[in-house]
Amino acid sequence: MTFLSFLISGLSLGSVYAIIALGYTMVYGIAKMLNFAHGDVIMVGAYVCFFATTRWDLPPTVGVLLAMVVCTVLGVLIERLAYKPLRSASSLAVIITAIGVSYFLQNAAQLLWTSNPKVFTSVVGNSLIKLFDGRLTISVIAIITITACIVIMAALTWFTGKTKMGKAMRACSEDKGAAQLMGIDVNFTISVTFAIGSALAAIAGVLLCSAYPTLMPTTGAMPGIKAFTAAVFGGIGSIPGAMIGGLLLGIIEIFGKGYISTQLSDAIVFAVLIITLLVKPAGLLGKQTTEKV
Amino acid sequence: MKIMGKASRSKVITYGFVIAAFVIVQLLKSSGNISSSLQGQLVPICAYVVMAISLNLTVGVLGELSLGHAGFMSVGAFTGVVACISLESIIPFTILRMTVSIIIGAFSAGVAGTLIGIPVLRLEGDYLAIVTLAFGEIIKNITNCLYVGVDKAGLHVNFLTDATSLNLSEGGRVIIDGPMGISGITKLSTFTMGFALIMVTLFIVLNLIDSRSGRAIMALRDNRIAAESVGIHVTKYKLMAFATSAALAGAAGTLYAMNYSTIIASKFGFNTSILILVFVVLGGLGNIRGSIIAATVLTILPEMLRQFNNYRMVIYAIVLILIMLATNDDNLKGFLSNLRNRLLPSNLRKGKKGAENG
Amino acid sequence: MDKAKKPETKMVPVPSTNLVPERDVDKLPVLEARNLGIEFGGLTALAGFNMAIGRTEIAGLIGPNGAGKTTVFNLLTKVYQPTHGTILLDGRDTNNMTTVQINKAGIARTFQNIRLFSNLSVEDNVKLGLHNNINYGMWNGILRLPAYWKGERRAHEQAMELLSIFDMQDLAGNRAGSLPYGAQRRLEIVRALATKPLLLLLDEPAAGMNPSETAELMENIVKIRDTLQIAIILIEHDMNLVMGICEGICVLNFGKIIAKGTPREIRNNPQVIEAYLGKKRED
Amino acid sequence: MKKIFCVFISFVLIIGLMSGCGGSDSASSGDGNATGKNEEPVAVAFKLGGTGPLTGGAAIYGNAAKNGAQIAVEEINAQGGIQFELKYEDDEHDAEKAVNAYNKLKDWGIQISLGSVTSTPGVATSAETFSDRIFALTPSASATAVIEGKDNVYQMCFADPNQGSASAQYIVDKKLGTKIAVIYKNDDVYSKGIYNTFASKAKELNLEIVSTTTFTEDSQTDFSVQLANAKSNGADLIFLPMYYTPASLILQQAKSIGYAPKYFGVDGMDGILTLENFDTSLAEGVMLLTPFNADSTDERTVSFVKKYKELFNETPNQFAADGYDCVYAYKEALETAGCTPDMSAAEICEKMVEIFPDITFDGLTGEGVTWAATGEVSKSPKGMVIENGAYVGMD
Amino acid sequence: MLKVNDINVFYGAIHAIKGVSFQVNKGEIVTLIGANGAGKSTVLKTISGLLRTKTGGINFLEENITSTAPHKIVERGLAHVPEGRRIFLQMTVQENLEMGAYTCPSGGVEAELEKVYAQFPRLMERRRQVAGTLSGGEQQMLAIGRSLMSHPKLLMLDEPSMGLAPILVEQIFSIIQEMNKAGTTILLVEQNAQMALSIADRAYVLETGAISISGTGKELSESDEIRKAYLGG
Repeated sequence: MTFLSFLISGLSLGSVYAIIALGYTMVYGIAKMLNFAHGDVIMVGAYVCFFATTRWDLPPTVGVLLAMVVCTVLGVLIERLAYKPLRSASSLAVIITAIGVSYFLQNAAQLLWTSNPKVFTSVVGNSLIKLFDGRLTISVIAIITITACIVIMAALTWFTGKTKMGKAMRACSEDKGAAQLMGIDVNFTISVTFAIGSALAAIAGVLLCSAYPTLMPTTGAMPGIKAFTAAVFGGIGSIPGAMIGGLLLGIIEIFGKGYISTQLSDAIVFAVLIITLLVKPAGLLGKQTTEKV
Repeated sequence: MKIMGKASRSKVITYGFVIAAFVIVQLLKSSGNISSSLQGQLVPICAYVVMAISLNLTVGVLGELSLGHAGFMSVGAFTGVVACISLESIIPFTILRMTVSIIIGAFSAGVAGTLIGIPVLRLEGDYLAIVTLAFGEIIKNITNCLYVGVDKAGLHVNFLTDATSLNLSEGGRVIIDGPMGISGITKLSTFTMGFALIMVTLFIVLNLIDSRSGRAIMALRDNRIAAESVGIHVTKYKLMAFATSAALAGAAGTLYAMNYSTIIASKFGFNTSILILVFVVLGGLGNIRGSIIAATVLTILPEMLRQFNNYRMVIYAIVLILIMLATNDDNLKGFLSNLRNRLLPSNLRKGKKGAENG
Repeated sequence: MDKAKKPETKMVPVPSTNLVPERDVDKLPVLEARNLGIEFGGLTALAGFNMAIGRTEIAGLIGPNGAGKTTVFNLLTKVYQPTHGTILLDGRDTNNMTTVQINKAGIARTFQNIRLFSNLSVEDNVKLGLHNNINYGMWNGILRLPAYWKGERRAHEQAMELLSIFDMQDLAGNRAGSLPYGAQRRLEIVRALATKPLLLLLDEPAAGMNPSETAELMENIVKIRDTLQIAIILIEHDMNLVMGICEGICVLNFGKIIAKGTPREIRNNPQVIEAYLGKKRED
Repeated sequence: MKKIFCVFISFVLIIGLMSGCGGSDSASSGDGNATGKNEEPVAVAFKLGGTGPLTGGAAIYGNAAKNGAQIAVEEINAQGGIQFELKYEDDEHDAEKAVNAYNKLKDWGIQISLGSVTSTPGVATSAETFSDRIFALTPSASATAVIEGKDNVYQMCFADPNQGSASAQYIVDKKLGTKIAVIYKNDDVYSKGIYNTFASKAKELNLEIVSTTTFTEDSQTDFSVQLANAKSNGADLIFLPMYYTPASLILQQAKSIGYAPKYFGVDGMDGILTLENFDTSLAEGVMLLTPFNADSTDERTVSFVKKYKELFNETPNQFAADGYDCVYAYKEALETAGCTPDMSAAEICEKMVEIFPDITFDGLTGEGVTWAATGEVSKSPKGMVIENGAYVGMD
Repeated sequence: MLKVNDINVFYGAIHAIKGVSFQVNKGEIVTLIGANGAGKSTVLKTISGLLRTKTGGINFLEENITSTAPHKIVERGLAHVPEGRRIFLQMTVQENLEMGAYTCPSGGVEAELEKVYAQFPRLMERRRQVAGTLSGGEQQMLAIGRSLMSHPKLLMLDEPSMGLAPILVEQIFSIIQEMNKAGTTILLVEQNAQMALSIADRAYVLETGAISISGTGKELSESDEIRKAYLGG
């Protein structure tokens, strides 16, 4: 029974990582950049939803939608102002800029909303489901989180596989030059990718804070890094990879804590990542590209 | 002969620059014209300068991105301090003890770098970056579970338990107390020592770059496939650069740790690694003198911005973004160089260009 | 099975064609490729490639774009490990060797798209070619021990001598990436020569050069062969160059050899003309 | 030659920066004395300085202590008599930054110090105040290493070991639980410090600890494993030596797995009721040892809480109360010792070292507070239990 | 239809294209031939907006497109089949074709697909296959098919015969001729000089970044100079 409850916690935590990782992976796939500020967009999303639902008493759905709108605008703005001018710059310059954006968001959030933690009201309630005579308890949030992850993953797969815009994204991530020759506006496509990734970040923020309801300006930082690890773990650039990477990371983290040591859980997570990369240098589902000679 | 001359002249300038800075600060100090605030920062500045130079060896010279450099600093800090405390009775002479401790710190960080480098350096680009990040976090996590004590019987090391299970005999001392790190360190680091360490670091790094091994390292950065085609062993030279860089970071770690009465593992996390990476990138990849200046200025800058209080970090972030945009955006770059052409007399401009290699 | 067989050290000089120039016929071929082939994910990029190169031969490898010429070079230098066949270098089986080992064993190459160490100086590029010929270690370098000074002085002298082949001594201090295109190509050759090879592989050495530069290059290639007594294989589209200096030519198309022979034979081979110029339509 | 010229330029720049730095110091010190040496004879107020995390993840604690101290200073200055000039510098909960901040305060001319708010920076700055002979009374840096071996560093809060052993004692005395689970933060000096003494005291008292689990800064979101471990080992009380932010998550997650043990917290738990939007029913029945109770009805507390709410729009927590008390303790000590603002920091320090072990102080966080010469405070922790969203004394 | 006027293109410091001017009239097949590295592909890339010229201008259908964004140029009816095909290897054949019709309203895509499939039955057979698994010839067909999806007024082909078996080259060239007869103007870059000249109305020879010879296809194919330039004396 402990095993099952660990598994469910792992899946629930992993689902949150997966949704964040999807944002990382989509942006990496098309812009080939590590968007370190992604975790902080999550935090902004959670704050917007928090204010909408508790201060302005809007219904939860409206709160989530508002968070998505704000994050989308924020994501596109960040891309336009900070990343677009660096499209041809070295990846290192882009990373530093992304870190600068991350610092900016965290500190601006602190100025705006203070560093006092706020308790997030779950948008889906806190009810529990009891199974096996109460020996196994599952929270509705966990179920919703896992479901949301699967739905988002399915929706993204449909979007990239079936829609014109989605296909254009794939085309851009494969070959920007050729995509331009097809008449695809690469800059616009990248903006759309950032918009989607940021909207996902808003959802991730809401779900993260519903399951773990403390909200601070630094809330997004660590889940961001973990999710980034998850994206690399699954093969950065691959949508199913991000999903699998996120889920596995969540499960490994929980099982590592539960069966090995709570003190070493972080080390275990990162060690598994390293070993995986040594065996599969491009992550679980990543495609390895070799330089043409 | 021409090129030798060029390289060595640039080196002399770098050394001279550091020495001059040292002398001036010493003069200011002795005449009492230096604020406590700046004086308190002298040793950390030295440590960060060494860190920046050493990371520049990995990022700028070898061309591999490392996001976990603070991990090596941590290894050096903890082993160095443990060494220094354990050797207290054996080597009473503090400068010698510090030197030995720094060497021990550097050595163990170098060993850590080698152990990590062997499997990891096969990876490339962003994957290598994430693995170094992961190693940095692992080092942090492990140090948080490490207990070390010393008594007459020697060092006691314990993992995952607590300080009491070290079973120290009477008069023994707990040195590393898990997450509480080391406290009660006697401050031994001085600015002079920091200066000496910078000079040694410069000597090692500049001479390494300008030698057969250094050329091979830079060849790997410029074109790995071509380097292999002329018979350069990739792993060997990558490892050489990485381990040297780790060892220097370890030395910086010891110097840094011995300047504070307490040191904890969490200090050497992702944020510190990033801080140092920012020094290197803003100072210019492969530009040693740039690293020195960037590390110094960017360590002092946040202190100078103190009067802006809560806005300080927001300003810092914006400045960082603007600098990256200014130095990398083609339009802006063109605009700036136009501006410079108009504003500065030409002889000055040429001088500036020439100094970029250091 | 293959691994059980010891590399055959004593080779009877049996060139698979009569391409090897007369002066080299009674010597062991410097390189022999037997039934070489490679597949990439099911796609056959090269198959049944046989070739023998004489000690001091200049051979040409030609064929249309995408025919597999560069793949041959990549196999010979072990950038890719061949799926089939053996490569004998100086009679030694090169099975399981790495690119670095191959270079030390005596093959040096240039690249189709120039691969210089573009941020380093011209002299340093050549010194990197000399890397395995100057032997002092890291500590000698850091501590500036006598071995360093001796090694560097020798390296400098040798580098200058090598640069003098193309009369490039004056450029020694320049950044390699700042050189004009033609000079970059020449520098790549010098760097390859610095590794003291038995066999030099040149991948489109004249690409991007103007006719007079090309003519000069032709002379120099022959000069290199004559003075250093090494073998050279070159891939080239400039037929003047290929026909002008190669003693044997091998024509590839679709990963297979379609013709071998002397320049004269090749020039009049209808298959080659077709592969190269394409059939005239409605003829 | 041109290169040298350029280097010269950058060099001038650096020197400019350095002197600029020094310059801005003296500018910001304004009416004070730039180097910390007392040259001006007429100074009207004691320069009281402290460092604390005013930004970053731990900013709530730093700001609370600063705000509390500020209220005290305003009150005291309004009364006439002894005057204070208060300056807080940000240390971002980092030892290096704390030393920088402290040095900045030295440039400003600090005479008496409020140390640092949190423990890790506290250890670093207390070593500096010790060697500089500046007296320090820290509101809340509770690690033993802060005062260890330093005659001029005092604490306003309980030392960690005291909290740990007092908690164990309290649990045994009041028979609150028989099977104890502990969850602590493994990369935090405060949390680990309390745990250590709690564990050894529990052993001494034969209190059975059935589950010990940890978390870190990087993994403080999910506690399902820690709670499952406690639950499956049949723990009926969970000891939570940590700050209230992670504790609130633990309460919430325990509920979501249908686990309802008793909870026992330490002073860091104080503040949980002030968390914005916190469902206080979750904290119902949570016990904690805290010296301060914002819901207390005594006059001073009521007035302090009222002022704090007016000024900062928040309910003060224990850090604020500690900051407030520190200033009043200083007032009392300075008055008793007859110190004047024109005395040098070292002179004040010697007087304080002399007088502090002898004074008895009544503050928000305790009546009849005294100090040992080691710097350790002695005040009786109040056992509190949360009932209907408010603290109720357990005694 | 297309007018290229004295363009100069640089790669960093390398002067790749030196004052090239030419024009393509409606309904023509014009070919640009020359050795490897002569700058043929660079010219095409500059026309389609992937590279920028330092001086000079490019007019297409009487409009200046010198600094128009590449995707806008495609919308105006100028398609470019890049060198090395550049198909999207991880997408299916059909998806590749759909990308070709990116600028068209989605209603007409089906009809266009039908047309292309009719022209290249092989692609029809393999339409669900991932493009990376196609053979070289099929990939080239796909690349051409893809460019036809947008119904271009002018089609620029960069070395369509590269790496193809003679029989396939033959096929590709007849397709090019058919397309031309159907009304598409064609600018063809080729190394396979003989083949290109045989179908071209007019031709330009590019040597180290500059045009050295120009004339009708017939004139040039009979010229000895071309033979010399390619196979040597």
